Amino acid sequence: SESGDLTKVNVGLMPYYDYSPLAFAEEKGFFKAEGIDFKSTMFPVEGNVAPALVQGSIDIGAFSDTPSITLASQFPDLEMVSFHNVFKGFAIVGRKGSKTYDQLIKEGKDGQAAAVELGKQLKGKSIITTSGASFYMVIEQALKNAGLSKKDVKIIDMEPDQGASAFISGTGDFYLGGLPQREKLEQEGYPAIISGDQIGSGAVILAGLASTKKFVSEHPEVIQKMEKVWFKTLDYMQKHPDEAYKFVADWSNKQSGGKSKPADVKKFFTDYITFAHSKAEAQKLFYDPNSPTNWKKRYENLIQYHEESKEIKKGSVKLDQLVPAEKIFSDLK
Amino acid sequence: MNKLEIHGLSKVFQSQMGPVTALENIHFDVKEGEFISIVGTSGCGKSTLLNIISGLESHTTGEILLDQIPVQGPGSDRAVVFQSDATFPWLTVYENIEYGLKVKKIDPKQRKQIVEELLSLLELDKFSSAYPKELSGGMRKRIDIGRAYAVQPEILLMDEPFGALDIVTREMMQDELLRIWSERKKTVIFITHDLEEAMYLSDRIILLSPRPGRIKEVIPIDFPRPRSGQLRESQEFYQLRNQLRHIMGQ
Amino acid sequence: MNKLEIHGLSKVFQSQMGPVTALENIHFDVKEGEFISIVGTSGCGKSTLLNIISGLESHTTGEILLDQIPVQGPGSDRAVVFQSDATFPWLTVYENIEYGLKVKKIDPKQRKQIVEELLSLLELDKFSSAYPKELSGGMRKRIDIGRAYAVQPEILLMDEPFGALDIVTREMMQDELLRIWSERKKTVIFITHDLEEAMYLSDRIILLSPRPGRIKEVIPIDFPRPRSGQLRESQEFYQLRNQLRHIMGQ
Amino acid sequence: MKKMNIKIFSFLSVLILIGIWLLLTLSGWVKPLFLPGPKELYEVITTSYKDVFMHMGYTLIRQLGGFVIGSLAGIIVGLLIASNRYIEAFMDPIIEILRPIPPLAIIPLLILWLGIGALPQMLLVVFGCFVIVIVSTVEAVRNVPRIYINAARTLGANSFSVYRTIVLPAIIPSLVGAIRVAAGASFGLVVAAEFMGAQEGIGYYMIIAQRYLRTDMILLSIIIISALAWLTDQAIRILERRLTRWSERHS
Amino acid sequence: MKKMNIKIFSFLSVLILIGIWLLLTLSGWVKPLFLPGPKELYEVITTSYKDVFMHMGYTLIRQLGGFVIGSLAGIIVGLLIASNRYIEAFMDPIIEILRPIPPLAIIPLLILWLGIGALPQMLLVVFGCFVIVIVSTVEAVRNVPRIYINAARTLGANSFSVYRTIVLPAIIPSLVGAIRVAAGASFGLVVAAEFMGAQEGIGYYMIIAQRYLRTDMILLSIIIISALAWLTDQAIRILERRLTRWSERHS
Ligand SMILES: Nc1ncnc2c1ncn2[C@@H]1O[C@H](COP(=O)(O)OP(=O)(O)OP(=O)(O)O)[C@@H](O)[C@H]1O
Ligand SMILES: Nc1ncnc2c1ncn2[C@@H]1O[C@H](COP(=O)(O)OP(=O)(O)OP(=O)(O)O)[C@@H](O)[C@H]1O
Ligand SMILES: O=C([O-])O
Ligand SMILES: [Mg+2]
Ligand SMILES: [Mg+2]
Repeated sequence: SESGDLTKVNVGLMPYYDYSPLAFAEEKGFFKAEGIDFKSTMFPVEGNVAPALVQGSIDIGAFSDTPSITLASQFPDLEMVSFHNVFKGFAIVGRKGSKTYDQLIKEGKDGQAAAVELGKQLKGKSIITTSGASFYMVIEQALKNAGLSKKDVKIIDMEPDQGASAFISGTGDFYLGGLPQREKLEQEGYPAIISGDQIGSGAVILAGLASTKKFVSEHPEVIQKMEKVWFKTLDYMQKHPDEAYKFVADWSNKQSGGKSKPADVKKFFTDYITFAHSKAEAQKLFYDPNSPTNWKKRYENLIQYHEESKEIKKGSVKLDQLVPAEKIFSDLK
Repeated sequence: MNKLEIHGLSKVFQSQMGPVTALENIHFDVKEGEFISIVGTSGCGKSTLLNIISGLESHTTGEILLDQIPVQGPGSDRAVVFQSDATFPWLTVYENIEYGLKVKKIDPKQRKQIVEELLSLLELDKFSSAYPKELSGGMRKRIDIGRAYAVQPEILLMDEPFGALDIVTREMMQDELLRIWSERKKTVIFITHDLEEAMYLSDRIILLSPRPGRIKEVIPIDFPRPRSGQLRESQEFYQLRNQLRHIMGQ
Repeated sequence: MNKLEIHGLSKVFQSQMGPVTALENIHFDVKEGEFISIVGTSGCGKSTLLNIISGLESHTTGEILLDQIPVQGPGSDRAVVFQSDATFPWLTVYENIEYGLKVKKIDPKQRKQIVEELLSLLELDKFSSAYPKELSGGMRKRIDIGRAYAVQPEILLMDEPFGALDIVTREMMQDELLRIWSERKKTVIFITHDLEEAMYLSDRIILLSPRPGRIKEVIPIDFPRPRSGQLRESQEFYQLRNQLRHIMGQ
Repeated sequence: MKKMNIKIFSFLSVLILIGIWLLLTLSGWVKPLFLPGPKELYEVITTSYKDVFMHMGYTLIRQLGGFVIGSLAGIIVGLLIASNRYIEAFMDPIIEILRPIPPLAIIPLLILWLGIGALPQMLLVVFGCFVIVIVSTVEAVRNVPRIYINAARTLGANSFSVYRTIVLPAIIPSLVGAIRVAAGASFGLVVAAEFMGAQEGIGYYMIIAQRYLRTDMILLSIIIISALAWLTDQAIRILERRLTRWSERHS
Repeated sequence: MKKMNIKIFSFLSVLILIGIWLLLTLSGWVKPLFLPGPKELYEVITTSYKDVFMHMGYTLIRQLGGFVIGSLAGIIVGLLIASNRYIEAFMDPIIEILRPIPPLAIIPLLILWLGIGALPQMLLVVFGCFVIVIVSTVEAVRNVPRIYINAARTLGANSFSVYRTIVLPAIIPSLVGAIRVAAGASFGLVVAAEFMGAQEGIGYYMIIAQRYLRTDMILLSIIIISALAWLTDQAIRILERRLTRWSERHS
């Protein structure tokens, strides 16, 4: 719907650093400059973004690869319209005294060997995690590295928030959840033994924006403009890091009542996430067939995995219908 | 003209212990303006009969006609003073008596007049804004009576209404009932276990026998009207009472 | 020997409409084994007085001594037959009468004997396994009476117990009460609004006057005992009744 | 005859509900994702009835245990509170502080304190039923006609006897409503409880369904929970009819 | 004097609760992550009281609206059901199907059907209060002594008048319990409702707190919800005392 000459767009976000550039763009007036009346709706529970998108409460929602596939099997109108970052900050957390990747590297092991050894450590142990969540593939990959399968471990399947509480109260040997839980556990002295990028390319997550067929066909220009704003914002953030980190810290603190400092944001932006700051970077990260994080390879793997594990029906997710991102990207002027 | 006709009426209750025949083959007429008393031992079916006439209870066989039309459920043309306490505890004395008038949408002025008259007749004027829980048993009974009087029913059905009243109030209430009745000439069906009360008030006494409740005797009372306190102390009255007492005791 | 002594007793209720003095300066003694009746107009404080004696209601000033000891709350030495319906609806007739005996842990055999005796005395034997909702008002009253008799109290407190009974049952119950009383020689305090009943039963009648409730007169009844139905039809009886009626009406 | 007619009305209402559902789904007006139709339902039942039965068993044990313990505790503590002004004064603030705590809110704390075993799960159901029943019990005791209590006391009953023989039977009709509410709530609570790291049970099955937006699984879960709750309610009603035969309400 | 003593007991119980909390936290026996102490509580209050007040306002509006609408609807439909055997037969299965549906279970469906606005949030509270109150209303109506209804009918009251003038006042004492339960539950429900994409409210604040395992924020939320619920309960009790002055229970 048009208000004045601005197009109203309702975007569902989660209060994570990953999506802070969109809030920053709003703050800087970048959306308005592109003729978009940006309205954000904050979802503290990931699970509610999908139904809100399906129902039409939001036009565009923050999404990552795994959830987009499981939802697409139910909702063929879902479209993954863009990829913005590679998230590699998910980590398997262990009990106090567990061996960590960093220790093994210090002891002189190479990365590959360290990943294998840590994977083997999981054998016969119980791991609290959340099936179907964006980070779930991390455990799969870690086991794969060590030549193990899910049968070799005991998965305790629960929501990430509650999983963290349970882990603290003594349940499970390892924990894998979202970033807030990882940080909280580290704060409490539980070491992150290995993180996504250390495990390998299968353990990182591609994230971006999803929308519906209806919205995309009715407002193709909006999707294009969202992309433009994204690159413009990231470019600006790179050039004005202090302003950007301070904004993100304040924004996050406002959402979560936390006490992040700009330095924390900086660490996150450098260690846990790889943003596509420009068209060229996006091309290189997501669309270059040789990239380890090429979206198509990643999606084909994930679909195959979910079909094999019977979480989705065979053939229920059509890649070309689910992900028009590449076409949209190549149409960008 | 018969106000009420009852033909071959019977009532069987389904109880925990099997069917109980409370009334059997009851047959009598009540003329317009007549004052009828029903007496009989405890459990002989007096209240059941009254409930059937009021339309609150169904009957098993027979017919009950009000102005030639079968009774179809309760209505304010047959107001009831119940045997047990039936004042509405959430209404004040005033509001209790006013109840039927309000339901009938009588205009407030007229309502006020009727209620205040009854309050003073029943000596409840000082308690008009009290709740029933603050009153004695006899006072509560008077509220029930006032509430039924207020709607000026065609037939007034009274189930031991004066049983809880002291003798002074009781005799006064009897005289007042007779006065109101003779003014309005409405029909009254009156249950009592006090033979003198039945004799003093009625044109006819219907005597029920128990288990199952049947009509044992119908006794016309021919004392001239208006009746007064002297009648109660007369020789005839005393004789009839003893006679009735004997019939009942059989 | 005085079983009960009441000295300068008064009772003020705090009601919605300000304080109500229900009793004022009540003063009397009751001897062991005496049969006392309390009469008075409706609302004069009879039930209140009985409730205070039973220990259910507190008093405002004065003293009330049972065997020289201040009354400290209720107990089965002072069983009460209440004015309003007090049968336990969730118990059968049998269980209602058995109630006090069970509470007192009387052994089952003896319990059974007492209850069955009372059931037949009260003509309730056919209904022993019925629930109160299936019984008539008078039958429910008889349950209350049986329940109080069963515990064989030191003082039996009765608040218009026979008010709901028909004349035949009533006279029979009066005779039975006298029989039981003369056998056991326990004290009875009996509220009634029936003057003849009070005269037939009592050693003394206490007449209360209303608002505030005060003792108006104490009338000793000297008819010889044992008393029987003939007394009711005697000339003296009739005269005393009229005399009392006059005092009350004043 | 009349009873038959009434049964027909009940039947009709269920029929209409099912009719609307069939109309909406089979006509294609509503997409299966929004409301699964009979086809989707049939499919999910045939593919997962074994799992679902297993989950149901776990849920039922937790629900029944929690409901029975919580309701009994609620009645007992309620009677205790209503028995004495001092106990009431002491317990009231504690109950009033605990009562409104949303079960959802204490899930993370319960997990922190007690872990994810069966204990905290049952406890959540116990707690929820307890606070429902306790309030109604106190109210019901206050509503017992004084005359019954007075009569019992003058027949020699002490406070304990009065409670056992008078208050307890007299409050049954009023308690029925609360027990039925608690039974209904217990199913909601057990689902919430199974969010606390249960690895089985309808609540667990539902979380998974929610995660994948499997509305067919959600619908099946709702049908199962409703059916179980309905059966529980019928059982309570039958019990009630036996316990309150004496009451006027059945005549 | 006696009243004073009773107040002291209430005070004592609160004091003991607070005492235990202080002992556990200040002694260091329990870590702040498991149970925040006064220091942590003070800190979170001073840093976020403005936000929290804002959240509280939103929650209160949703809770009050949902509670009032749901309870009223429950009473009205309950009266309707209890008024007629046919209506009862028709409605009973519908109520019985809806009643046990756990609010948590329908959150994704509600979002699917109605989106994330204030409507579905309020609806969840309405629904929860409705099913609690309706059952108790039906029970309460069944418990109204027949003699009052009979008396009214013989005084000319039609079914509607009987309902308005007899049934309604007579059930108030029994309804109080249900209303208090519904009010308590409404706070739990509003928290659940605010999981549905609310942008503000104590429920929203709580999810964030859970996400970051901020037990200080969780404790603060619980305290706020409890305080609000306690105040609501007090208000209901005051109202009740005014509406049931006539009842024996107050003498
Ligand atoms: N709970 C109460 N609150 C206020 N006033 C009361 C209360 N109970 C009784 N009263 C008043 O005390 C007075 C005496 O009442 P009581 O019940 O003792 O009378 P009674 O002599 O037994 O009358 P009746 O013969 O009608 O039963 C009455 O005026 C009544 O209004
Ligand atoms: N609901 C019921 N279920 C079963 N039996 C009943 C029911 N109501 C009354 N009865 C029986 O019907 C008979 C008549 O009862 P009813 O109440 O009419 O007597 P009554 O003549 O009014 O007695 P009373 O003078 O004691 O009031 C009694 O035997 C009683 O047990
Ligand atoms: O996506 C997360 O940052 O958990
Ligand atoms: Mg009768
Ligand atoms: Mg009295």
